[in-house]
Amino acid sequence: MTYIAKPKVHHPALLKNAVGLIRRDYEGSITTLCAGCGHDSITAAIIQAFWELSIEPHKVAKLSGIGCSSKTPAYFLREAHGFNGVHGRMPALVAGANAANRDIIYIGVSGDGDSLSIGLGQLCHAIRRNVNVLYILENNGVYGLTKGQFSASADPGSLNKKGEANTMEAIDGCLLALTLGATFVGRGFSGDKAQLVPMLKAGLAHNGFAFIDVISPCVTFNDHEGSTKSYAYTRERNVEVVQADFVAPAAAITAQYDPGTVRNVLLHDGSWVRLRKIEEGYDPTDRDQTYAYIRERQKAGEVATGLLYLSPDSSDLHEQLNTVATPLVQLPYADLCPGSAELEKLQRRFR
Amino acid sequence: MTYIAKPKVHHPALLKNAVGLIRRDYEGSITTLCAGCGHDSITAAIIQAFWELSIEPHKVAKLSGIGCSSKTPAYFLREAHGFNGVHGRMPALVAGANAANRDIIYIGVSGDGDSLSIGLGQLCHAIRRNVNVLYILENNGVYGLTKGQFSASADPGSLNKKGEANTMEAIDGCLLALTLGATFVGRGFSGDKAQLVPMLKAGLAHNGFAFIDVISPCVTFNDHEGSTKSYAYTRERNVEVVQADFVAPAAAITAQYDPGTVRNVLLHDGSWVRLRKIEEGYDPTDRDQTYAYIRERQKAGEVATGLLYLSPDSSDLHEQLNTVATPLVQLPYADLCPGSAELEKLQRRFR
Amino acid sequence: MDRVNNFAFKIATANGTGSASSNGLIMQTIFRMGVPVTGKNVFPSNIQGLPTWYEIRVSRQGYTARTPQFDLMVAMNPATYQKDILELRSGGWLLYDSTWPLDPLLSRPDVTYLGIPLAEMCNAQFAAVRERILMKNIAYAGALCALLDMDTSVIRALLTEKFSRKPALMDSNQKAVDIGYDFAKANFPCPLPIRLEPMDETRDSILIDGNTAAALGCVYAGATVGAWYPITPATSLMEAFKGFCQKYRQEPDTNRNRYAILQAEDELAAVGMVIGASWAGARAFTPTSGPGISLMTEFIGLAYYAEVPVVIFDVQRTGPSTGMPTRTQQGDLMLCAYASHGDTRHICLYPADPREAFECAVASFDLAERFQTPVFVLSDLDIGMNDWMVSKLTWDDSYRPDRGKVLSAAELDHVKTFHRYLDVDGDGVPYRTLPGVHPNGAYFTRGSGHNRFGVYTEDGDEYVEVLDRIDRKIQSAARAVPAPFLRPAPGAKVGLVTVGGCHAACTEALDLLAAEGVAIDYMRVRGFPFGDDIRAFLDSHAVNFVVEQNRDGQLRSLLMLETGVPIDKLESVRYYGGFPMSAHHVIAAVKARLEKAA
Amino acid sequence: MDRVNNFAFKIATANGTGSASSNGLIMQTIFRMGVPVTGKNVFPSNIQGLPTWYEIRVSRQGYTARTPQFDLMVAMNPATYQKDILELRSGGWLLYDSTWPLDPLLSRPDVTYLGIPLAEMCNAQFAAVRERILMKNIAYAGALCALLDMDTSVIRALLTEKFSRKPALMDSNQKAVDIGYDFAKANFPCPLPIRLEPMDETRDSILIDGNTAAALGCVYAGATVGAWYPITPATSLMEAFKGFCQKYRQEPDTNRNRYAILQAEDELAAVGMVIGASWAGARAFTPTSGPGISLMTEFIGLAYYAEVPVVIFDVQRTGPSTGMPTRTQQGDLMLCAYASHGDTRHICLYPADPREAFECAVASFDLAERFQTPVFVLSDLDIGMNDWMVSKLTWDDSYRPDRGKVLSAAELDHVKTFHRYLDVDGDGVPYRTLPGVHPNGAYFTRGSGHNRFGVYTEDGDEYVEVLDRIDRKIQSAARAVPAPFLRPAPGAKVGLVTVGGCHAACTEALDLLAAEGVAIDYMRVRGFPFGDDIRAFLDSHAVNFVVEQNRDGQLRSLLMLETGVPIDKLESVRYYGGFPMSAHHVIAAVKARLEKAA
Ligand SMILES: Cc1ncc(C[n+]2csc(CCOP(=O)(O)OP(=O)(O)O)c2C)c(N)n1
Ligand SMILES: Cc1ncc(C[n+]2csc(CCOP(=O)(O)OP(=O)(O)O)c2C)c(N)n1
Ligand code: SF4
Ligand code: SF4
Ligand SMILES: [Mg+2]
Ligand SMILES: [Mg+2]
Repeated sequence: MTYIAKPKVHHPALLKNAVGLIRRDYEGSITTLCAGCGHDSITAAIIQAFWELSIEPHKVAKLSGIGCSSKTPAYFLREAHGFNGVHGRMPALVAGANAANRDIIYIGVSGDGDSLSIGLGQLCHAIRRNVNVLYILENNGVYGLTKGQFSASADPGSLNKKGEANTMEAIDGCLLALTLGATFVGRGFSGDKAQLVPMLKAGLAHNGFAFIDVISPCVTFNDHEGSTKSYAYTRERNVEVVQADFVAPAAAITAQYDPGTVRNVLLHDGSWVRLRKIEEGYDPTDRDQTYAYIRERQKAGEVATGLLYLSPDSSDLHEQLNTVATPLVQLPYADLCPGSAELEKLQRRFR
Repeated sequence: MTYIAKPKVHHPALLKNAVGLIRRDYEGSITTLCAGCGHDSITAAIIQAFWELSIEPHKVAKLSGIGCSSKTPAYFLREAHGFNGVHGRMPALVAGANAANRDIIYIGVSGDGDSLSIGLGQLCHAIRRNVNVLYILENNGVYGLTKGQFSASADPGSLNKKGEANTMEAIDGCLLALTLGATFVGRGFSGDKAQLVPMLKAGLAHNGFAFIDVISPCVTFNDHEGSTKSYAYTRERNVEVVQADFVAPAAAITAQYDPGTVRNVLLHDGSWVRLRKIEEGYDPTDRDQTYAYIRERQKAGEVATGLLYLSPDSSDLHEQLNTVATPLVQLPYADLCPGSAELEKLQRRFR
Repeated sequence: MDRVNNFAFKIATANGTGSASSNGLIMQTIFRMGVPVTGKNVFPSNIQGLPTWYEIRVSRQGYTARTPQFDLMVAMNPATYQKDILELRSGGWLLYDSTWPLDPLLSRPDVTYLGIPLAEMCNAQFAAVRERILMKNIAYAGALCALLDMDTSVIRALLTEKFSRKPALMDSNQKAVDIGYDFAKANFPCPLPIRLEPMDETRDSILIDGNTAAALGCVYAGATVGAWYPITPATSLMEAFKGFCQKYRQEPDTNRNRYAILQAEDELAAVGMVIGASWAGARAFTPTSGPGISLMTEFIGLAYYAEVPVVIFDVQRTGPSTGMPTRTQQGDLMLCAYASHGDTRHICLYPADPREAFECAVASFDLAERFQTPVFVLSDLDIGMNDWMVSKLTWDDSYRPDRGKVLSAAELDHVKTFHRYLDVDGDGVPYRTLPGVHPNGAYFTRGSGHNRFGVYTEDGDEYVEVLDRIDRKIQSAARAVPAPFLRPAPGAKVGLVTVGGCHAACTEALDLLAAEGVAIDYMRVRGFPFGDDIRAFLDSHAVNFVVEQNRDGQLRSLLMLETGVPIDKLESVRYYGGFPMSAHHVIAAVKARLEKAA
Repeated sequence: MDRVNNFAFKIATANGTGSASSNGLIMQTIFRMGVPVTGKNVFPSNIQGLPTWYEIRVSRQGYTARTPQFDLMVAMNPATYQKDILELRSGGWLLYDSTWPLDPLLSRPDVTYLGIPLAEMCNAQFAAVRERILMKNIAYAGALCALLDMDTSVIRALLTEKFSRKPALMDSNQKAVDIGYDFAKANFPCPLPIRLEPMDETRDSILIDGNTAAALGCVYAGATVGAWYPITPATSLMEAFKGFCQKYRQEPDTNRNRYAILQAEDELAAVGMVIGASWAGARAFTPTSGPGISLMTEFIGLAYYAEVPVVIFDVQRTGPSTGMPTRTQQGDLMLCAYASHGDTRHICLYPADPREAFECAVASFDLAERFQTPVFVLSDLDIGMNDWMVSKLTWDDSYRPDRGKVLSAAELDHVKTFHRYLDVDGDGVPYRTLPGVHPNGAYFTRGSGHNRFGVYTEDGDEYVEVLDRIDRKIQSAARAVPAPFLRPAPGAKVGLVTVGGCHAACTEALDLLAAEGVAIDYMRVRGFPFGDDIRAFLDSHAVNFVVEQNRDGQLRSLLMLETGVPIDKLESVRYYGGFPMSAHHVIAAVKARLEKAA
């Protein structure tokens, strides 16, 4: 908390981070989204997170699908490569890019239509592969860009602008991710930057697929009375379960909290995530407890937020594939081609 | 149990059911699958279930995707329309067919590759829509028809024929279905017909999407030592949690079991499912308990089988769409076309 | 040149400021004055804040094509002043909000500036922020009443109809109209030379967009199942279908639906649902655009080979890939004709305006069921989403759906063994049965190799027999699709061929060329596969201009492949920048070529 | 006619009985005797129990095309006796298992029956059930040694190599060979007139299938990322790639992989992974077949428009839809050339045999990166999965991958603002940058409208400028793809054009026709877009036969569209029953047409 609040104190806009960049250096082109769109707040949080982590923008690749949410990578990290692919297929693009160059920091931005409708299969399989990417699902319960149809995350009974009720079960991205064995599962709210920024940082540091579902109200099509993804509804119903602080590799951990309520998880890059459990007895490293807890809250009409689950041991795509440490794109051709002599030799097999 | 055992006593092959058909009448063309393939046993159970329910074959439509498993609809109910679609897309075909004609009994047969890889998105959304179909996932952990690659249901650590271990998390169809709000979730084993047949019957009677994951060993590519989908492994590890008996609408329920362990669930067609809880305190109508229980068993290296979850109230696609009782295909054209006078009238809107 | 009832103006605003209702009001007023009018909405691929334009063409001759030059610009969006001013013809007028001074750099000596303090006046009159924004739009409509001599009684009547139940809104709208009207009257020489005069040219016409018309066609054809995944510019088709169904497809007593709309998770599922529903016997359809067609490609091949009826509306937009989703194009002609791997060929219909969209919609279901195959209706964003003036839609109550060769239970009683893919009648079209009807009707539908009996096969000859029959079947559809529209010109030596929405630009261009003494025979193809009449037309001219809206000359490609006419007879005329084609595109190309020849 | 080293025989068994190893043994034995030989595996789309055949053609002239008539049938599968017997030429021999009596109805007076009690003898010799089944296959191989005069020392040598580490297996196999051999020697007049004589025609050749060769090409080209979804007949390509990588792509000390193979959840994901990997700078590819191409259609359009290199192997099978997955065809020529909605056009390579599959694989990566676009390598089941005799693969160690215009960090130091889609060199090919390399290299890749600077646009002119450049770029690739293979015939008036695997049938047919005094110029296209040389060839003949394996004459369509050659110059010759084409298909069609002409 304090950690991320600090900058605010001394004129954040001008403050330089470890690589000598100010926050402005992490911005992109100006948004074309509706004024008040939740997605823009998430963009701001992303900018904040990268700046605080002092990551060189060009070491990052930002990918997305299609939708209002998927447009946002254009609005941050202007010095990073961006890829706005086709609808619902960003997970495949990230998996391929990551396979080719494991040294890049990948961030994927998607929407609930992009991820849970047309892209559901790809999302699920990217989770299974544990591709090393921070995956942000900007969740507003509707297809914003096509003018407000219900998405698969719309809750049963939730009303659209015309007053029609959604009849189908909602897909809860967090429950789904846990069921598929995700190694990092969080939920945020575009309106709560203080909670979101450290979660994003932990997700960037996580070695594997970091899934964060961010409730991000669509002011134009789903912010009305009767919507369960509106600002009002979310403010009222969201319960912060786990408060995550991110502690960079260097920094020491000063256990200034009652140990019973704190848990520090070491990430493979040497950084720490300090999970402060608001809820007594909640263990954010227990997949099944987490699942059960989210369901309980759901049944109580509440939305559990925070870094809900973090697997202490996560082996990403490359560990599973046992690929070399050097990014494949950097291997010299000489290491890849067996040469003519070997070709002559191996053909004995075909005689 | 007794209920399905009975026929065996008096020469089942010749026995006529209520519509005067013998078991042979429910068969199809002869199988082209490998001798010993689990899928063939499931086909036999399906034949048994339809025969016992005295369903007229031509009132049934059988659909499938592509794969060895998806070939099986050709091997039962020769008098029913069959549709062997494209790979992984059977759920869409069923949804459309069901929307058009709700009076037909739909059975969909798929494989783990067909359902959990290429077809995962469609399966998930069919569950959300609660399309009224008995959906059988013939699960062997591999792509049989393409010669044994790991499917998404292969367990981590499970070995293929070459001895290579699978590294990715397995997708458990039952956990997935529960997470998506499925109204009927069962798991069977092709080797246990006695358990499977009543479950199939309950699934056919269920008003909505009845999902049954059936472990069905691939003798050619995944029945070896080190496989977790082999006959040996499954026989040894499967734990029957809930024994379901199906009681036809007419039949009376004679509570011959200690009430504490029995639960009768009324289905919308007036038939009953008698759930005999082998496990004390297990409530097959509690979604979250079921989920937690399956996970527990999993962690204990066991496979929970039986009719694991049954939602007492399930409203299918048509109830959600509020469609007329008459199948849409039977509506007379006169009821569909507003006619010329109305056309003239409504065009005032466009002036 | 007399500008009365013959001019074009453009309204530049920003997305999401509610200018749509004001523009609609203007359109309807002109229409109700009996003057032919067309409107084209040029909007961005976002929801709020980006520039958007509405182009209105008033044409006493009834021309509907887009004109790239404007007589009057209502420049409400400072962000695009510069660009907008350049689109004015010399001698034109620019109406702007003079609440803020206009940048002198933007002034054009040959343009008359009409400044109206719209914001200022509206802020004075209206309290609520949103209301102030909305009423600014109504106010410029009021100003146009004065400047163009629009009938104020008509506009008042329209407001009364619209707000009959909301008197408060009625008042503020009327007030806004008056503000604009009075200011213009007081400060400018009204009316301008470009003005309106009542006519009687719209009595038998309507203002409608193609998606709405197509949706009506689906309702009248008796379609009961619609499956879709939202995509611009096809979305409004399904929304319109839903609207009509809510009105006409409720079961009286129960209020239950005589239709089912399935919002699928993607286009693969949408077309799969249509195939499933059609297979079960319903008339089913899906509206989509280019990206959706690409995703449907595999399923389309299944429907072709397993012979299942499918109706797909491709409301084309600018490709490739995501392209420009809010711009128009005819880029899917080749894809739809041959979609999917292996040997496939599909029936296509090409409406030229909303009225034909209605007719093609109805025809598509008859063709799909008669030939048991996918049928594409290729419309585009311009036809589908813009307001066209077309003659009223009519309906023949004696129409009965052509369900094709479907065996009834009674017929199946007499069939011993039913053979799904047998060419019983020698016309290449086999008989089908529906599930649930009769035990004798059972068969197995599959996309894998099958023989004429419907049995799985890996035998080459059996496979070829079925595939060849399907080919004959599709070819025979050439006689069943709508014949080309022909407009011969006495003494013409050259021909001009086009497809779909280019019709408006082509016919206008041909009139103008004719006036200059250039006679050209005209043909617009309306269906695929092509019939002999199309080949005959091409053969009968040394040169045929082929006018279309795509880069690669896809219509020309189809003509070459299907008629065998050599390329040197086909002179390609293409425009594919995303706007609807204009007459000048055609005229310029034709003249250039004819001069070259001369 | 002399049958020495010039005959064909066929082995009929059932799927899953392990005849593959026996057939391979026979193939290799003949090959090592220096005699040209080809094998074609005809297998069903299931795993066990259905009929399967292996056709072996021995041709001293080195012809590799399929022959539909056989001199000898090894009829091991009673289920297909009837069908098999009919495929024997008059005067042919039928070898069958006489353990069970042969149905007299099946006897043909013009065929000699050779009964061998294989099951009986094997049951006597071997205990285990599975062993008995397997050894029966080896036993008929032994019998063929005697009947065809196969060199027993060669077969023994082969067994020794194969079972060097399993002496027990070595013995039983040798025993089985002897059983068959001795029985044949004792009971039949060995050798038969169809027999082998050692030659020296295979010294510089190998027996290899196209998928293995293509996989080798990927390894040698330096591909590091392969993404795929299993599908017959493409599966073995990725399996072979994996095999080679395990041998050649291990980091010495760590034993970690210098490659990544991603088994995707479907083909949409597979091609998406390839696009992502190529975008990041790796050489990436995906092998698939027709259904996969259909599913990749949308993504292919993205790669075309966003200009990302992609290599796709389409090992074609019989379509449409699922079709006959274990039969061959050339049904995707049109789809691959123009895949996706909107205006698109793609580079295609057409190997004719495994050797060219190897060469095309290497070339495809160079072309994809040089032109920053998808490249298709169109092989088919016959080339991909059958054992072809081709001259040894060779490699030039001076080869360096052509990565195309990729800016290095050093170069980017001097670039102030990088413009992704600017035609700097006037050749239509822009410069690329890779992520992670340099801050100056950043740009935004998108499938939506963009201008030459890589900035999002909805401006028609900016959009057109980029789309036209891409068109020029792809057209320029016509000079970079492999030139057509030409074989002029002195005094020829007509031409014959073909593509891919039809080469074997066409060249054999042309030899035979030449022998009859019919001279025909030959051209085989090897790459798309077509260059001027192709148009020139077609122009230079009054008639060009176009030989291909699909129903709709897709190669002919491509020739018409791309060269503008009129249809009446193109005489279509098609065979598409699922088997590889034979010389007689070509000869029959050519003669028919020439007689008609005469
Ligand atoms: C293949 C395809 N189908 C449909 C579309 C149209 N489309 C664009 S964005 C979108 C949905 C976006 O919803 P979501 O992902 O929730 O993003 P949001 O706009 O709500 O942020 C759709 C259906 C498309 N671009 N591509
Ligand atoms: C689009 C497409 N891709 C790939 C294939 C090849 N294919 C056929 S079946 C199959 C997998 C079948 O696996 P599963 O569903 O588990 O069925 P099983 O054979 O194991 O019963 C695949 C990949 C195909 N038919 N279509
Ligand atoms: S439509 Fe909704 S999601 Fe899209 S930009 Fe506007 S507010 Fe955001
Ligand atoms: S391969 Fe496996 S799944 Fe397929 S039929 Fe044989 S045993 Fe069954
Ligand atoms: Mg959304
Ligand atoms: Mg399987």
